[in-house]
Amino acid sequence: MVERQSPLEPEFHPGSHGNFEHGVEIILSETRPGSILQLAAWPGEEKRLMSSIYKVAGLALPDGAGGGVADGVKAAFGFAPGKFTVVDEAEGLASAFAGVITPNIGTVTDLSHGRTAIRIAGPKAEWVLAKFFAIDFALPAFPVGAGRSTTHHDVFAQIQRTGADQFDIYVFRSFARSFWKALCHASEEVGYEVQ
Amino acid sequence: MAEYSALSLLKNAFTGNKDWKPAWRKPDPKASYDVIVIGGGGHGLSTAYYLAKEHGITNVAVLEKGWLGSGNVGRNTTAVRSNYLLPSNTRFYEHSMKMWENLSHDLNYNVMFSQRGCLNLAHTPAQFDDYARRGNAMRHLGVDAELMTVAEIKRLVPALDVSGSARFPILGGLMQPRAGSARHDAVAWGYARGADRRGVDIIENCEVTGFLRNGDRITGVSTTRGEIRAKKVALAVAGSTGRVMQLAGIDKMPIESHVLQAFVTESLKPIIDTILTFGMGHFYISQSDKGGLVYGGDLDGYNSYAQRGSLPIVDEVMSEMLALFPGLARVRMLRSWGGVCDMTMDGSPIITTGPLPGMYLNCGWCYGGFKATPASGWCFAWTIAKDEPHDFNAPFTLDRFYRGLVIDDKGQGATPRLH
Amino acid sequence: MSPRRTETGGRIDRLRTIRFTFDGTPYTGYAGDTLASALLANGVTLFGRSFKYHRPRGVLTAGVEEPNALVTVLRGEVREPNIAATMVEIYDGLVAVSQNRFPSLAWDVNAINQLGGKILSAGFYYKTFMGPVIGPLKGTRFWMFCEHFIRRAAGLGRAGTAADPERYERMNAFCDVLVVGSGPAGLMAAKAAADQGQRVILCELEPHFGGSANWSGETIDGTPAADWAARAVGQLEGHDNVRLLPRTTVWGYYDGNTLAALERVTDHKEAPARGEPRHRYWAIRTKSVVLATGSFERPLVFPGNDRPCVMLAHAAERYANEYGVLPGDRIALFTNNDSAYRSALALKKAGAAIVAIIDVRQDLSSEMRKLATDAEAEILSAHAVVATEGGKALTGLKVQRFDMVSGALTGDARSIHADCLLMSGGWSPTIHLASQAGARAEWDAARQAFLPPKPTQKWVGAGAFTGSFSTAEAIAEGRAAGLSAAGATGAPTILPVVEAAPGDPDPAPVFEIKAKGKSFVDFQHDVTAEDVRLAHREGFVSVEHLKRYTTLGMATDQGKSSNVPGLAIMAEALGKPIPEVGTTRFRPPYSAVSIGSLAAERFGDLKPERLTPMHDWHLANGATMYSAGLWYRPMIYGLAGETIEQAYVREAKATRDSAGIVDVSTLGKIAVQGPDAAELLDRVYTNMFSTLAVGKARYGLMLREDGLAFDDGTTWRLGEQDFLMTTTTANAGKVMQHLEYFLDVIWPELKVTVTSVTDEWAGAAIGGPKARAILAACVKGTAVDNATLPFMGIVHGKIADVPVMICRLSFSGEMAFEVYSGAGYGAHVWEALIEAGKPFGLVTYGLEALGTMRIEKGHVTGAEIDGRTTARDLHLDWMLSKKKTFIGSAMMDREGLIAPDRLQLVGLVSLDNRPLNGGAHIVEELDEANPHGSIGHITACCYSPALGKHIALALVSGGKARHGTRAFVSDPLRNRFGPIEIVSNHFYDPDGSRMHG
Amino acid sequence: MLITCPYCGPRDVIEFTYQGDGNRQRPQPSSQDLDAWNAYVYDRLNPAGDHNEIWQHSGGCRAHLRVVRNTLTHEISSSGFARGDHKAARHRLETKS
Repeated sequence: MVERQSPLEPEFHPGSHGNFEHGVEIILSETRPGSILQLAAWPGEEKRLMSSIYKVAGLALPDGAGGGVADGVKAAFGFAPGKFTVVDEAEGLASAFAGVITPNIGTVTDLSHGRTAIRIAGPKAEWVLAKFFAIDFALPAFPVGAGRSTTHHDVFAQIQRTGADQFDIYVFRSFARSFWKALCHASEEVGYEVQ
Repeated sequence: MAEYSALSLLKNAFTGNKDWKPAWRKPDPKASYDVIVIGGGGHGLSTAYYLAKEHGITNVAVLEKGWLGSGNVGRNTTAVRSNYLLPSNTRFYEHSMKMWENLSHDLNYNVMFSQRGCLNLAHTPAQFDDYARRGNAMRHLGVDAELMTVAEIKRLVPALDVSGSARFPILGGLMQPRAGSARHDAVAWGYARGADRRGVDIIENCEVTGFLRNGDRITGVSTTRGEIRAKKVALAVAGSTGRVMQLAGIDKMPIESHVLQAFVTESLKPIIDTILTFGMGHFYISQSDKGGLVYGGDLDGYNSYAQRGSLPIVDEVMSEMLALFPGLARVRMLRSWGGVCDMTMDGSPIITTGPLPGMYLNCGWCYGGFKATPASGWCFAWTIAKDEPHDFNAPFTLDRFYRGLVIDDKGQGATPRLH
Repeated sequence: MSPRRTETGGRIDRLRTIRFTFDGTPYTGYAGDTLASALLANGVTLFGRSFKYHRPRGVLTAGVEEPNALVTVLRGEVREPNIAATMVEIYDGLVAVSQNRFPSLAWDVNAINQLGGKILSAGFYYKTFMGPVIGPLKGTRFWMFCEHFIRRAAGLGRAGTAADPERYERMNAFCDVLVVGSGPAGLMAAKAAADQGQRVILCELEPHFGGSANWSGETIDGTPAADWAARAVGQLEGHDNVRLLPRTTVWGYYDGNTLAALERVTDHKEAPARGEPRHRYWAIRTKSVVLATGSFERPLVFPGNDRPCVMLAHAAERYANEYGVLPGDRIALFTNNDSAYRSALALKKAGAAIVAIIDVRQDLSSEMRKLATDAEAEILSAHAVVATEGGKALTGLKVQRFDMVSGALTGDARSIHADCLLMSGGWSPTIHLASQAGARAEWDAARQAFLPPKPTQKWVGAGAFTGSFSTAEAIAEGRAAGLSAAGATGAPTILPVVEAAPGDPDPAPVFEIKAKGKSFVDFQHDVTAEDVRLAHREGFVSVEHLKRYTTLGMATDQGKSSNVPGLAIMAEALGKPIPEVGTTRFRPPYSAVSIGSLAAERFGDLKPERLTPMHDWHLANGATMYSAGLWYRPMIYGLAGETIEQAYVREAKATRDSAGIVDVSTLGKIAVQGPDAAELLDRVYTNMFSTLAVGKARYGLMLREDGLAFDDGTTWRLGEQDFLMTTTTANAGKVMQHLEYFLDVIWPELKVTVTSVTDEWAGAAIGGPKARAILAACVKGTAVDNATLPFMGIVHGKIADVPVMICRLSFSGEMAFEVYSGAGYGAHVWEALIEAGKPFGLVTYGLEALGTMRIEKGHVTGAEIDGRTTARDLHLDWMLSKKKTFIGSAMMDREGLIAPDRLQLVGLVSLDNRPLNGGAHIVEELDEANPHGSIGHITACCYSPALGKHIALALVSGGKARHGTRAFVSDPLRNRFGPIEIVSNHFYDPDGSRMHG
Repeated sequence: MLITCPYCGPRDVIEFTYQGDGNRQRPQPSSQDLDAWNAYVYDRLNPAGDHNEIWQHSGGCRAHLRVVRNTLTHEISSSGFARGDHKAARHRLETKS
């Protein structure tokens, strides 16, 4: 199997960086999932699509806009009306869905190469993300599992909160290196480790 | 009334400046006029001035809803240029440019027109070709234009970052040396004083609340200071065009009103001696005589009459400014303000008879109105006096959109916020 | 011991001595000093020069409203001009210099401007410099000649050109209650809201929370107010739902309760910590706001009121109580209200002699008389200051009997010896943010001040901001405002008890003393009371005209202290009450904001870079990169010593001779999926897509609604309901929005999903006579022969163990294929293709060669589809289906769009064998001296290795009819003129035999 | 300015793209009525007051919204999906407290 190339490579420097006066407060990593899918339901078919997600991936999505769930291996969240991102560590999720999401339910779009997944974790994760995105990262406003679609200038991002102080950010692959550099730069203030 | 001159200044200094007279009268409106010009901004005042000066029509009233010059003539970033791509625009704005060159004399009022040039920076070879196309188009119409190399640009504006490592390195630029800037308020005041001296009544705090009609024909206006009749009613209300046309029963126009913000820094010793535009975004800057850097960028991008801007554009404009001038990060923005722009569907203006009998329309200046002030008034006065357009404004009709004769300098189509 | 430092008192740290320089002279101060307090402590009285007359100026205030004491702070080569000395916290090594003076602050040659005072009145510039009517200085030339010198004399500080090495950052914050100002009102409000469990942000523009509590000398609940404030701040720090932001100026109140604030994170430090931004720009979205922004003390307007050592009364009180500095030994006060008496007593307690309190009022309360007695000050009621004396420092003043009602001065002038004169002209609430939020202020005749308007957004006011100037009121209103902002009604409670000096908040309505000499209204801009009256005489009477004609209120302090006195003088001249003259509406920013902070994280990083999967390979293999929008693309892969032209000619020639490969990953790619996908494509493209077979691609053209050409590209049918649309690189985003708009707004009934998959696929276009052989050598799982992969066919296979999708289509005109793979495999597949191509002489080529081959073929790109051309103009009318309607079909035949003289696409051949230039124009008759008569322009040009000629594409009026005729290029910008022939745009292999194979 | 997206909740205007007058009626595709097409493409209501507008949440969920916004005060009185069939109730922004 040929390994996929990360777009971050020349700028990916494992180790500790920045200001350590208060210790390392941010951990940055690339999660490199095997599958990133977009599932879209026609209006009125959202429930069927959600149950398809449960059937194929075993993820029970909560109702409501931006609802999501993550189990450490797979994750799913709503990011737009009738649209969901489903992620799996393993490759091949698209074909698993292909027979299940029939044309009368909606569509499956494979974005496994097109999106890069960056994880930011640590007590200052909200602080660093607030430098980029005009959305409220506080836990009550952005619960664990939930997803959000937002933008930092030209960089479109889907963000899922996968822990109390952990977020997975999906950006377009072509922007990933630029965004990664900016994220590292912004994390210097609080000290960060690249894993 | 005394002429303004160095001598009169000296004389008045000896008498403690007690003898200066009002720059224009504050008359009450008469019952009727030959021409009513709605809008006491730059264009309305210059229209009245040229009606009187060029066509001998002096029984004219200019009606201003607030204080004279309260609209865009006092809110713009004062650039005057004629560096357009399409011939209809270039011819018109070049006519304006020639009028600017003698305007202070003509008005006996120093409008401080200073031809320090306007430089459009190019950042890619394709953009450089685009500018060459435009510059050559200008040259073929007798308008000055030059290409500049990076070295020449650096000599002209040493504060500019011309390094190859910039995100969008500068490859060169298109310069119009005769472009420049003027003191915006002085233009309004100079035209007001000039029109007033020729007998025009300038009536401030007089808001038009409706139109008087005889069938379809417009026969006058009702205002907060009473009804006023006129043989001809001319509109030059820029950002308020939609509102005023609504009073005449016309709800829909090929126009959207948008907010454009402008900014000025604290006063600095001279650092930028030309007008400069950034090619990889939307940013322009010059330095006023007082020393403030005057600059702006894109429209806020949505309909508004609020003269109030939104924050994202502020950030965008400042980011682009520092991409060009990384040394100015510690300079401080002192004031911001907003003007309401009447954006048309092709980015070019409308100066025409109609659309109703007895009505004349001057609008759609997008954000190019200030530099047009002399020619706009001159052409509009011609159109009002002769009931037909001058060659200069003949292309700027209202029906050009529908007939497929748009004058789209930016090629953006019917999306006003992109012009 | 500094000459003016008190023995004790203030919140400075007397154990920490700080060393700094001002104009090169070394000074010391204490930690906690501002530059102003430290220099005052050192006996410095001269801080700056005024804008117009270059008059010597001292320090007028102790805060953000300072008009006079402006300095430039230097950090190495980096300059920060126009900073108020009152706002600079000193640190070891601080270097500050004065500005707008030459050669030095003490001896400034431009002070000669003062002699021209009467001529240099308001409106001076408008009335002269019109110049001669003829000669070299005619027109506007004479003005430009004079302006050159005027510009050099104008301006305040000098900006630097060295790039600022520090970083700036943005912070997006969300909260329930934002409290602006941390005086007693703000502290109470923050605490009340925090106790309700609300998310609270408290911003204070000064380094220390507490506002007036820090210097009022009052007691609250029996402890000094400053201690009470410190305790309250301590309690707030204990709440994890409260964020405290000192040194943070809330400067903008925008729509939707979005407020902008500037936090000066490191300006007070010698150097920032690693990664620490110098300024942090807070964009705060809050449910409600408490405005507790306090008030400004106003100066009085009288002759000589601008002399160094004339200061606002409360400022002197602050210097004494907060910094332990006495601005004078013998202090006189001049007032129209009670607050100055408290100041007098404070200064007396701090050790100064109060020589007199000059009060314009006749009747003074017994409480004020008692305060004066306690201060051992002589009261001169119904008196006014009519002159001040001294040069760079005050030596004395003259007073006369004054009738407040008539304004008349009577009796002999009496001289008073004093080294400091304090003035108090009443107080103006700091209503800027409320005004920015969208409403007009209202004049209050009793307070003689503009009070905040009714809220137009969600804010509540408290304390001096509302015109309630006492601390007791501030505390009560603060708590109520905090609760109200939190949407709560708190239980009745016992409020802190304040012990404060008595005083009536209402001043006498006296703003100006009319006597001989220059009386300044706007200190920085040198606008005098006479200038205001001159504006009145000349008809500039509306408040905006006054401002613009005299420049009143346009200086760096934005008229914080001058607006109301200026209005009052105009109102008097007009004989109208102040509210009828009006007030200007305040706009952002409240005080000047660093441009660095506004650019924030984009300073030095304006736009992200967009990179293809093969980017690093291109760099490693000698590519010169070209910036295309946000993307980077190879322009050429130059060999040592090659020019750009040599490189692209080599690359294009090799491609046509054997094979070439180019990275096309930047092309926009949109997945169009769903039962109605084909229907959607039929509607947006001018040609038919529903008839396209699965496994085939088709070239498509889109129009805008107005009938003009919009974009082009190929779309591949991957499945019955599954299309892959490609767009031009530049228009990818626009086309996506176009499709989304129609699907969401116009045709919601269509079941189609559109998704940007530009980044999903890496694309390599490989073309040339050997292209098929190269593919055959490396593709597994499918044949690539003509039968399996005909023109516009699509196959799936593998290259180097990686799945690929290959479509046979051509932009170069050669037999060519686009090979798509998952982006993560892009470089892998690219390298495999290069490897496979080695035996066949495969070259990599860049945008220049790509462009050359497309010109030879006469294909259009963005230079021709420029938003002004139609399908017919570009000879693409064969693509306009007559069997269906499509976007633009109803509008495309309007008269202006079918006129015969429209610019149409043609080819040009240089007849003098010299290169052509992009952007050159075409003329029928050459006139180098006076270019005219343009009939069109060149959109793209190159040297064609295939033709051995310099050729171009051009848009020429009535172009098609001109084929075979001669004309000229006219390029005066580059002085390139010469003959050309107009030909068809299809230069090379017009029947397509090479690509069809 | 904040616009409330029925899916994403209130968001800064920076995430939105203005698509103009929401009162415009596109003629039937087969319509030959050029006046109607011209009116649709070029003419706009431009009121000083409440305006019915289309915005795209282009920096978020990318849905188009129909927004009623006052052009004098920028106050927004209503916002919903431009297409009728997204049930707003189902997509209310989730906020646990």
